[in-house]
Amino acid sequence: MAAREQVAVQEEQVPARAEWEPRVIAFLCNWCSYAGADLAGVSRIQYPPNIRIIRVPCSGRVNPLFIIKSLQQGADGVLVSGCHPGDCHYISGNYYARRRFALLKSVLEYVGVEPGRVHFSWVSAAEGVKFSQVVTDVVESVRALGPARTLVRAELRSRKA
Amino acid sequence: MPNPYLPNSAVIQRITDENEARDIKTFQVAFCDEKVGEAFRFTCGQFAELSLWGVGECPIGIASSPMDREYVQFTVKRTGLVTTALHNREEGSTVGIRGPYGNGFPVQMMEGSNVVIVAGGFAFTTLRSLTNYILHPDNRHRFGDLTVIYGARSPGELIYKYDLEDWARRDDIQLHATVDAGDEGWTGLVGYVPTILEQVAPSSQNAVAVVCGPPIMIRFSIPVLDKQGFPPSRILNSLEMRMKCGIGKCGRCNIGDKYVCKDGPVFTFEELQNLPKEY
Amino acid sequence: MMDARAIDKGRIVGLLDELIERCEVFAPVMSDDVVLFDKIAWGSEARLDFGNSKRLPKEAFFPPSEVMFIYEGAQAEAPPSKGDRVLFGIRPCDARSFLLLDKVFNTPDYQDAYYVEKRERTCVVGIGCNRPLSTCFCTSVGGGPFNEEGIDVLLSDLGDRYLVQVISERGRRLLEGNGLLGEATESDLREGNRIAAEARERVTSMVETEGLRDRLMGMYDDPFWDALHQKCLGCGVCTYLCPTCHCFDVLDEGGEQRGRRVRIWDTCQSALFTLHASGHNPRPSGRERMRQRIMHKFRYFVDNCGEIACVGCGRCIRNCPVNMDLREVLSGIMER
Amino acid sequence: MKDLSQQIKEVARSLLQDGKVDLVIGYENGSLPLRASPCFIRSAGEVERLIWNACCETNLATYLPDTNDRVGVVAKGCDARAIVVEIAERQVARERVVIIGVPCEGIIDRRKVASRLGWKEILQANLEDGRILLAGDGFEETLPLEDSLYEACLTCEQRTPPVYDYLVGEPIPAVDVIDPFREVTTLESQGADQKWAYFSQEFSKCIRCYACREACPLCYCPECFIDQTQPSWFGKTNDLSDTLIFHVVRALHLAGRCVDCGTCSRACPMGIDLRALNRKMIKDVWERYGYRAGLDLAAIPPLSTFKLDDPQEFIK
Repeated sequence: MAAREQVAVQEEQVPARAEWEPRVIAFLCNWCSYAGADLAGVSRIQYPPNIRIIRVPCSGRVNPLFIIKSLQQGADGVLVSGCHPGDCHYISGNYYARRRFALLKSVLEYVGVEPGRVHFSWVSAAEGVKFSQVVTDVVESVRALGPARTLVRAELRSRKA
Repeated sequence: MPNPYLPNSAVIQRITDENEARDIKTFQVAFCDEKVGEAFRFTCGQFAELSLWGVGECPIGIASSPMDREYVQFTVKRTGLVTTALHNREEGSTVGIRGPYGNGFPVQMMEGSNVVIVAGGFAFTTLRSLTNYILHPDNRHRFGDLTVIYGARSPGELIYKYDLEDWARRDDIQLHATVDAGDEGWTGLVGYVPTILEQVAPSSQNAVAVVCGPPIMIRFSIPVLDKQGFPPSRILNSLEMRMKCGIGKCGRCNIGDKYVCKDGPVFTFEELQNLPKEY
Repeated sequence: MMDARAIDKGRIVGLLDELIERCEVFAPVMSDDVVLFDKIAWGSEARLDFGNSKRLPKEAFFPPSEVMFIYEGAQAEAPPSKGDRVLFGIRPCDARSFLLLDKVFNTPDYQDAYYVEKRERTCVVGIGCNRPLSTCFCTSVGGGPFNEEGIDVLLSDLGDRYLVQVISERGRRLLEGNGLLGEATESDLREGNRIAAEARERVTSMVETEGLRDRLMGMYDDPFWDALHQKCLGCGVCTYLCPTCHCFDVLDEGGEQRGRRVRIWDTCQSALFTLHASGHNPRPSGRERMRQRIMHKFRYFVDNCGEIACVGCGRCIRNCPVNMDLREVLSGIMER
Repeated sequence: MKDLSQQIKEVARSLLQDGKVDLVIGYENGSLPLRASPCFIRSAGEVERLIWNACCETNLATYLPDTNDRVGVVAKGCDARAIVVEIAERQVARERVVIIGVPCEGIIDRRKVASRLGWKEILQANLEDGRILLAGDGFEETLPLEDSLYEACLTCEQRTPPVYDYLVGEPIPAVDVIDPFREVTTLESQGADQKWAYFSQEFSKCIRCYACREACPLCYCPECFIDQTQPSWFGKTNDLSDTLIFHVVRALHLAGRCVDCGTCSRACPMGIDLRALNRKMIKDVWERYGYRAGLDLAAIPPLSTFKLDDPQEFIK
């Protein structure tokens, strides 16, 4: 249980700038967005291979620490996606999450994390096309920003340079 | 300058499950560098700092006898961060070890005496080291009678069953293994350690008692030993404290002016009576 | 015989620049409104016109966080040693604290490699306190505003110049052949003595420490501690800003294959400090933790090392958010 | 009108005499100039120690969750707000606390005063008719009180406690601030690099002593996320990213709680601008959810509830 909460990507080598490809951690809720990703897959809808999906029971399960830890350990961007308002499998998990994420995103941008690093979306199980569009948008916005610099731990940053 | 904080690499040779709950395991390790292993000389009751990279260090009493030169054993209960990670390790993996630390039991002072060992639960580890040390053919003649009273909650929670079986067959040790509550297969003693201690009533004549176990067991055992005539200076105890450095620098394991890591972990009850009750 | 020189104040920057060419120099610098000891690149960065720094010069030997070693696979490697260093502008109380820390980190049985190694390659240039602060009580705990203990070279502010007294062989070597220093005159020495004596008089804050240790011997269970800790927030500022506090925690950062082991300052005022993995805590409340801090400095350390672990710098008094005044605590103990 | 100190003493005396409380927590004179110190009074005979002045800075709400006594507590507007949050979040039982409210016109910022004096040591300070009379070795100086107050006091929304059992003195209206979040909006309007530069500089001063957390009346978690080891979320060295994240997450965890009493900034030995983060969260919570912490015992904390139509402009 505890080990599963570790969102560390530290063991992976960070490539040099020239061959850099954005790495985006995507927390997808089990009931909607993960199924949406699945639908995109079985429907053969293309989207960039830059996301690393972590399935969570609900967007409400995403502790803001997961997102911050991902950025600190070298993720270039983070996407959190859950059910549309009103569709939460647990009735209201995404409503609570919405408030939490609003403040998280705001405070991160306030200390200088670029707005394009952290993304949120509502994607239902039927929205395979939307899922691929969201991922494409997220990866492109992260690509435009270049490798993450701000919250990244010093030793990872120096390896990235 | 030698750096006392650098651990030495050792390989886990064997892992033994000690109890039914499977939260106590014995790790048998051997140093990767033979010279380090040769230099690692300890006395019963000392401890070492076990390290796992990326997790941290923790102090663990040495459970094997100093007479076993090929390996060192640590019996570890899964409790906190490092011990949990250690329990997840497999045979053949590497750990870091530095030590030995602490004063250990005053083995030389005990020579020529009868030895009474009173232990409860998981705290038996360094006393098992002491028992095996005394039983070693090179040493046995240097000690008088050896009485071991050891108890656990249930038969499944008795650790070192292989040793207990071995000792039960010998005639140079009186073993009284007991459980708080037996089960259908249990034919041995049933009763709390202090009760059994009272029944066994070991003589204090030329004897030293060594007591380790949960606080409640110690609390009720001391009056029994007192009644038998053991003076506080002839009752030994080994303490546990949160530790980091193991060498008296980091400042967290003190009880009064004594550092448990350096001045302990073994204290006589006479010493403990003069220390603050902060443990 | 004491070797005494003098240097014009205008030349002190030149002296520092000359030292910087030869070794790492740490001196008081002002960062926003905090005076701290930091490595300086230019002599002009040093500020000798302030009273005591807020951050501690002991950080040069025992930094708030320090890499103990970096590991990769089975290999563990401690950071390499560097060259000579000078700590410039240390107040005598802080210099004395180094001697107390030595008694912890440099014992015959175990030498703390990180501390001892840095200590051994560091020359301490102290500066006397012409105007001690109202919270200074160094004279009550065995020190003084011009105390030379722990100092290799002592500066005394004579107004337009410094009297430079070479105290140790290491200090002599540091200044050897330096052209900026002149010989001290008879009147410089007289003036230095006068200022030192006057400064000692200016330390008006007194704490009775005679018999303090014996008093504390019988006070472990005293109700005194019940009331004392009440207003303490347990914030630990008193320990983080104490020149003699030396407790630390050891942590790993990284994974199984690659990472580092670090040590960071820790405080006896935190509940976590003594919390066992089992959940048991021998010092469960502020009462025990406050008692530990006082007992450690004024009784246990005396028993183990023969000295009080306090140099009277007054930082804990000035920086306590609730104005817990150590002097009042100590006089409270003496009145019991 | 009787002076406030006198009134506090009288309330405290009657509370203790009538056995309504076991303990009164208030302020007494400190040992240093411009300092008052928290004091714990258990008998009516000791109430003369109690004082009130513009140096009574400590937020006494910090002590409430740790005691089981029935407590009478002297509370400024911000302190009372913190108590309200403690009660609303079930950390303190309402019936266990008697709030002795004190209308507050602002607390002296010792750093401000010291910097005005060029960091010369103050040996004596007296408060008199809105002025601070200061004296030290070879100097005497007078500063107007209004120029020497904490920044938090200058944007104070609640100088009179919103909830109290006794109020000493007369209620005073909130400060009329035209743009209470000016500092926050200024930072917000900067580029990511500039913001990062500001906060990096600020938090590089941190020595990781956690005094901010310990002093905060609303940091009452039994185990802070930064101390957790399984998993260990973030490092505890002076690594800038670890340090900054600690403070960001602390601000985030205080969103909807923080009453901007400024206790954290005062406890910080390094003088870090901790309020910059807290103010941002206060602004966001107000603008997005119309919530201000510590005004209403019955209000549901903003992160424990939601509205169907909460703004979600940031969600794709």
